[in-house]
Amino acid sequence: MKFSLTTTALAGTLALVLGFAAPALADIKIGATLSETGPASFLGDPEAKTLKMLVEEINAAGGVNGEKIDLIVYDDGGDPNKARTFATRLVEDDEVVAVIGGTTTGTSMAIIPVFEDAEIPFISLAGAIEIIDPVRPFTFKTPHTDRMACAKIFEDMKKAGISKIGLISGSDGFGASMRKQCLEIIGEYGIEVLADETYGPTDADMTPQLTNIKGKDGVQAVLNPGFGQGPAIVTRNYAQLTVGLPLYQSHGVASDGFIELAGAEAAEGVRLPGTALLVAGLLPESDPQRAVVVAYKDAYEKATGKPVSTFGGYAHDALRILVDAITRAGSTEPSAIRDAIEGTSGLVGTTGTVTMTAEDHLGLDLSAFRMLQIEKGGWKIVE
Amino acid sequence: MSLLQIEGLGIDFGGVRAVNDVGFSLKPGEIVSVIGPNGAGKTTLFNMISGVYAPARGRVALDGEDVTRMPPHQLARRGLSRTFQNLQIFQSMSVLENAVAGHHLHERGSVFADLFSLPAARRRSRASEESARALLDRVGLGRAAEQEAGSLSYGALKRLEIARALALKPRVLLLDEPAAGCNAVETEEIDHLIAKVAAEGVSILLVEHDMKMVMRISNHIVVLDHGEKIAEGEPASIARDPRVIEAYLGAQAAEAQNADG
Amino acid sequence: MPELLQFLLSGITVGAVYALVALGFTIIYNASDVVNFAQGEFVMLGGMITFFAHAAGLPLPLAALIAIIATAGIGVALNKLAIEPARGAPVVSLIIITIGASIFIRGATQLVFDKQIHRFPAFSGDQPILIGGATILPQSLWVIAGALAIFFCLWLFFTRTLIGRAVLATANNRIAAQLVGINTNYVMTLSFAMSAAIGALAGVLVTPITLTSYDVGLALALKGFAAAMLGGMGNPKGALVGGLLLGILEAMTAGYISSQYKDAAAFVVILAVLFAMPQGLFGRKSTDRV
Amino acid sequence: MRLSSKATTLLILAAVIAIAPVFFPSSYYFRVGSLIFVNGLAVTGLVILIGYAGQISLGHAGFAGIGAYACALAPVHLGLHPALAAVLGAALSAAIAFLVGRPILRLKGYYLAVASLGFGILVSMVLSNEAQLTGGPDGMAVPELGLRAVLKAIGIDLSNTEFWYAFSGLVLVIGAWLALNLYHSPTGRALRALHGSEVAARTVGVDVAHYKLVAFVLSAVYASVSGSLLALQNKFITPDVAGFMHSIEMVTMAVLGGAGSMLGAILGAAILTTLPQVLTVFQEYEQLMLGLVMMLVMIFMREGLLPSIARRIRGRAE
Repeated sequence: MKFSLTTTALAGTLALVLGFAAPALADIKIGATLSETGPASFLGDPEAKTLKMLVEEINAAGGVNGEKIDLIVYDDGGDPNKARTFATRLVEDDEVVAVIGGTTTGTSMAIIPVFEDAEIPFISLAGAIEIIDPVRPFTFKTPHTDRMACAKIFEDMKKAGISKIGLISGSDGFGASMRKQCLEIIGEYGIEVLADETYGPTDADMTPQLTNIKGKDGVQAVLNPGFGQGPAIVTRNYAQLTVGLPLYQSHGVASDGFIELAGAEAAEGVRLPGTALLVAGLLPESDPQRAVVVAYKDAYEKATGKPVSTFGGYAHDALRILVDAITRAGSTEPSAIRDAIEGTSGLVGTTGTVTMTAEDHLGLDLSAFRMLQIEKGGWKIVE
Repeated sequence: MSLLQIEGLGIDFGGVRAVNDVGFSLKPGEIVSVIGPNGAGKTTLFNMISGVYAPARGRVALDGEDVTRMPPHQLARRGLSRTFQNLQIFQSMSVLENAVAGHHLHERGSVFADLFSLPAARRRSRASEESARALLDRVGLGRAAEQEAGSLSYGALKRLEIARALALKPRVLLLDEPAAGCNAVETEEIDHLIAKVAAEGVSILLVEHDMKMVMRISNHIVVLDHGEKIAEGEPASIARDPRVIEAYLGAQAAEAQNADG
Repeated sequence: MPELLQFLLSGITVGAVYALVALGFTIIYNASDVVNFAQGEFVMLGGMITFFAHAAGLPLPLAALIAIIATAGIGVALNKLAIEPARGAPVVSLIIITIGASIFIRGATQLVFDKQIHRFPAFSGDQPILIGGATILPQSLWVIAGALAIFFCLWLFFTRTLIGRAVLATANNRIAAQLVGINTNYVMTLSFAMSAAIGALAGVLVTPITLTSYDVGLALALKGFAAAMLGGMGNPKGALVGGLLLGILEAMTAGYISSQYKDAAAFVVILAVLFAMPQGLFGRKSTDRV
Repeated sequence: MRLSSKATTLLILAAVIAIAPVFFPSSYYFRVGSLIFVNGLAVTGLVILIGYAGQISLGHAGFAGIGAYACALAPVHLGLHPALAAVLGAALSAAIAFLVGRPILRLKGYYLAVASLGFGILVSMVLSNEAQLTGGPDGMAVPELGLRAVLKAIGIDLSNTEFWYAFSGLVLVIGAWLALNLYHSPTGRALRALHGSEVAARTVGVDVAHYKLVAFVLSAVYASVSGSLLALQNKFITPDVAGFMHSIEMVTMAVLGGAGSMLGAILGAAILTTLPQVLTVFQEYEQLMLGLVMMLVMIFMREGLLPSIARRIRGRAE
């Protein structure tokens, strides 16, 4: 009795395992594993929405080379282990020809080996430089590296004659990763970190850390690498303590939502490196990016009713690069797509103009970042 | 020479003296009963002697060694075992396993051997299982060995607890109302069992409400009321003691009043 | 010296947030011996519903009232649908049920509302109040006052009202409580409604400071749980003191030792307290009955 | 007896592991299978702690983290072979469990829950904060175990996912065998006795503090080995492995399937591991459904899935 029962139960599980729905056959299968939920949902959610919206758009317009795109999106919840399973599933079960995703550095690093082994092109949406340095044949990424954001900020500081700063970073993946990369290059700009504080991703009050920074003699500016609610609270506490020094935020909060959360008053004067997307309306007509970012911003805000964010822009660029590569390759062979991605040249995206080479699987330079300042609840380009 | 010596034992709960200044002694093979109305502190006394509660005052000596406030498992190693008024059966185990578990001190060994089921571990298990079956036979539960313990009747569980306590091969055995919930036949069986165990040289301390049984098998009786010892002596003298009668009648009168109200 | 004062004010602000969550735990725990890990979701719901009602054009006080009533309703539903049917289940099952409820509520919130972070305006503006060289936001005073007020009400409830004593009696001995004529089901429903309402009120008070989104509940629940255990589960005084202590501890660690390990310091102290006082600072001592 | 006999359990487990691949349409299923086994191993450890000894821990992911990071760090810094690193991790977990367990296990119920939870959070905090060593929240790479190459040299050529399916399946069977041995041994009886009635266990001579510690240390070693397997299989590890959610996941697997039954607990691991894969069909509703499943099972099948179903079927048969 007992034997047959347990067998039934286990057979049931097995049936469950086997019962995974196999999606209908389609022309071009593109996969994505994104952190739609979990601590990085702030990033992953707009990414997923963007991909779905754009694929619908492309298919409605007749697809790529006359073939429709079949997009398969999985939500890894920000868990690298889950991401790895979904990556395996995309490659082995769904048999996709290319994958976009890895919202966070952790998930991206965890799934790279899967695609390198399977020789499937993979475009990551995460910040860390480790993803493309050293260059791996099948791995690309669209966002600027955090290191570039750091460089942009330090350049701006240097211009303003700032040489001693306080650092307050989130202890989540984004904040910790950017902090690390900033500290790696800060010496090149002759800037010194006098105070190095952190806060947890769910903390409610950062005044102790900011009080310590404020109390350090010689600090000329404060940099806050982080994303989510942390930087908004830091900005509000910063105003509360009347620190009075320039405050630099990161590209992690480059969205209108940040101004809303921090409050226009507290956010006044905050500087951060952002993409053209954020200041779409302010770009001169001559700007090559204007058409692209305005089109994406309008479409996204119309489709979702939410303000556009930099992160959705990363997904936008990844899909554009991929579609461009497939069009040029005239084939859906993964290796042909890979070669074509590496040949991407002069492609205008939300983050900048992308030109990839065998040595550069990112294809962006610092000019793609724009230094922005918050003034009267809006953005201003300060360059 | 007494095996178990209790002197001036007492404990307070929330400022109330639950048991105070109780003392008596037990010789090898002797059966001593503790009686008294409900709430007299009998079970509390048991809990202090067996190390479940730490007494606030007084001293417990086992075979001349001071064992006051010693944890129960160390008392067990010194040969003191007990049963419980509110059953403390290992519910998820079979009847046999409950009895085997009583052999813990004899069968325990290295965890490593147990994990890998080494011959030494299997030998230990087998030995305690054989002994457990014999004990179950002795308390009349031999046939129920494979049943789930939870499925037994109250009286049977009482006997199972006795078997488990005997597995320790104790020198002192504390029995807390062993015959509660048993019918006349079962009570008599337990009666015999206790006498036989005592005859083997085990000292028995008994709490029991069945006065007939107490009078029949006790060598010595200690009477508690409101946490204090009010009398002690041979069964015949206790039965005639006016303080004892008053304690019981007083309690019964109070109970009767409660029932009316 | 102004640093110390600033750390203290920060600690009290955060501590009051923890205390508000911890106070929510006490009622349900007192009535049913259940630690409700979905308590943090009540706080989240309080903030989220208020935000969306406010965004839809309702005045803030009305939006907050709606949020509190709606959350109390959800609390009652949680009791009727999940806790009552599971009466008598072991601690570990109850932990899983309430964590399941927490995941469920989170999933539903993200569907009904969104995954964005939100904030609504502070009740009395954002102009910091200066105290001896340190500053505190008016909203922090609201939070502190809220924690004290709820503590005081709970204290009155448990010591001065018949129904409050009925809750305690139910916790001590359910059957005995039934025998003396207490409707224990009603007591349970009431305590879930109250806990949820307190949680939602906490959410309304803290959102201008901490911000809110669908997934803030778990972190709040963990901290509130830790605070309640530090003070001694079930005791409103324990919840208040535990919460404030935890907040101040974190702020002092962040200020004087290392902001990286401020959460660690909090948990180390909790562990140390529990080792020395297994029932928390103000918990009742229990004796095994055998 | 709640557990079916040792041999039957092991036989069923081994048979399912061996036969299931016949039905696998792609090697992705091997990946899911190997994850089930890795989780199953941690859950087997929790069966010892929760099912046998009746203790609770909301911090066991901490030990998984120690095991995982041992495999990442020891080869780089100590030059150890990854397999030895896993052993080192297990030893370290055992040592830490021994030190932490003694004071923690004096606590009961929710107090034990919060103390163990605190411990787990401390471990994940260290892993996440000591970025120079551990790479911080972004995680770090883990070296190749190398066993696959050895197998290939002797003529057994397995793909990566196939190898990990077989290897973690084997480790799970061994783990289950040990735990089942323990169940029927004097130590196992002492653990189950203190679960049934702590005071009665003490009066038959069980040193309750000692045996709780034994269960805690053993389950820590299981969790540690499970973490090592995960790290070696993924060749990459982040502090998530030690996080609170992972602890909860492990306990839920054990209790959902039935912590009193080895097969039940492993079934719980199988269900909770595959559930997110199945629920991708429901996209947005995934969390909702997960929460619902957790609640429904615990409300209506209090002993866990397998024991409850078994009881119901037995009830009908009689």
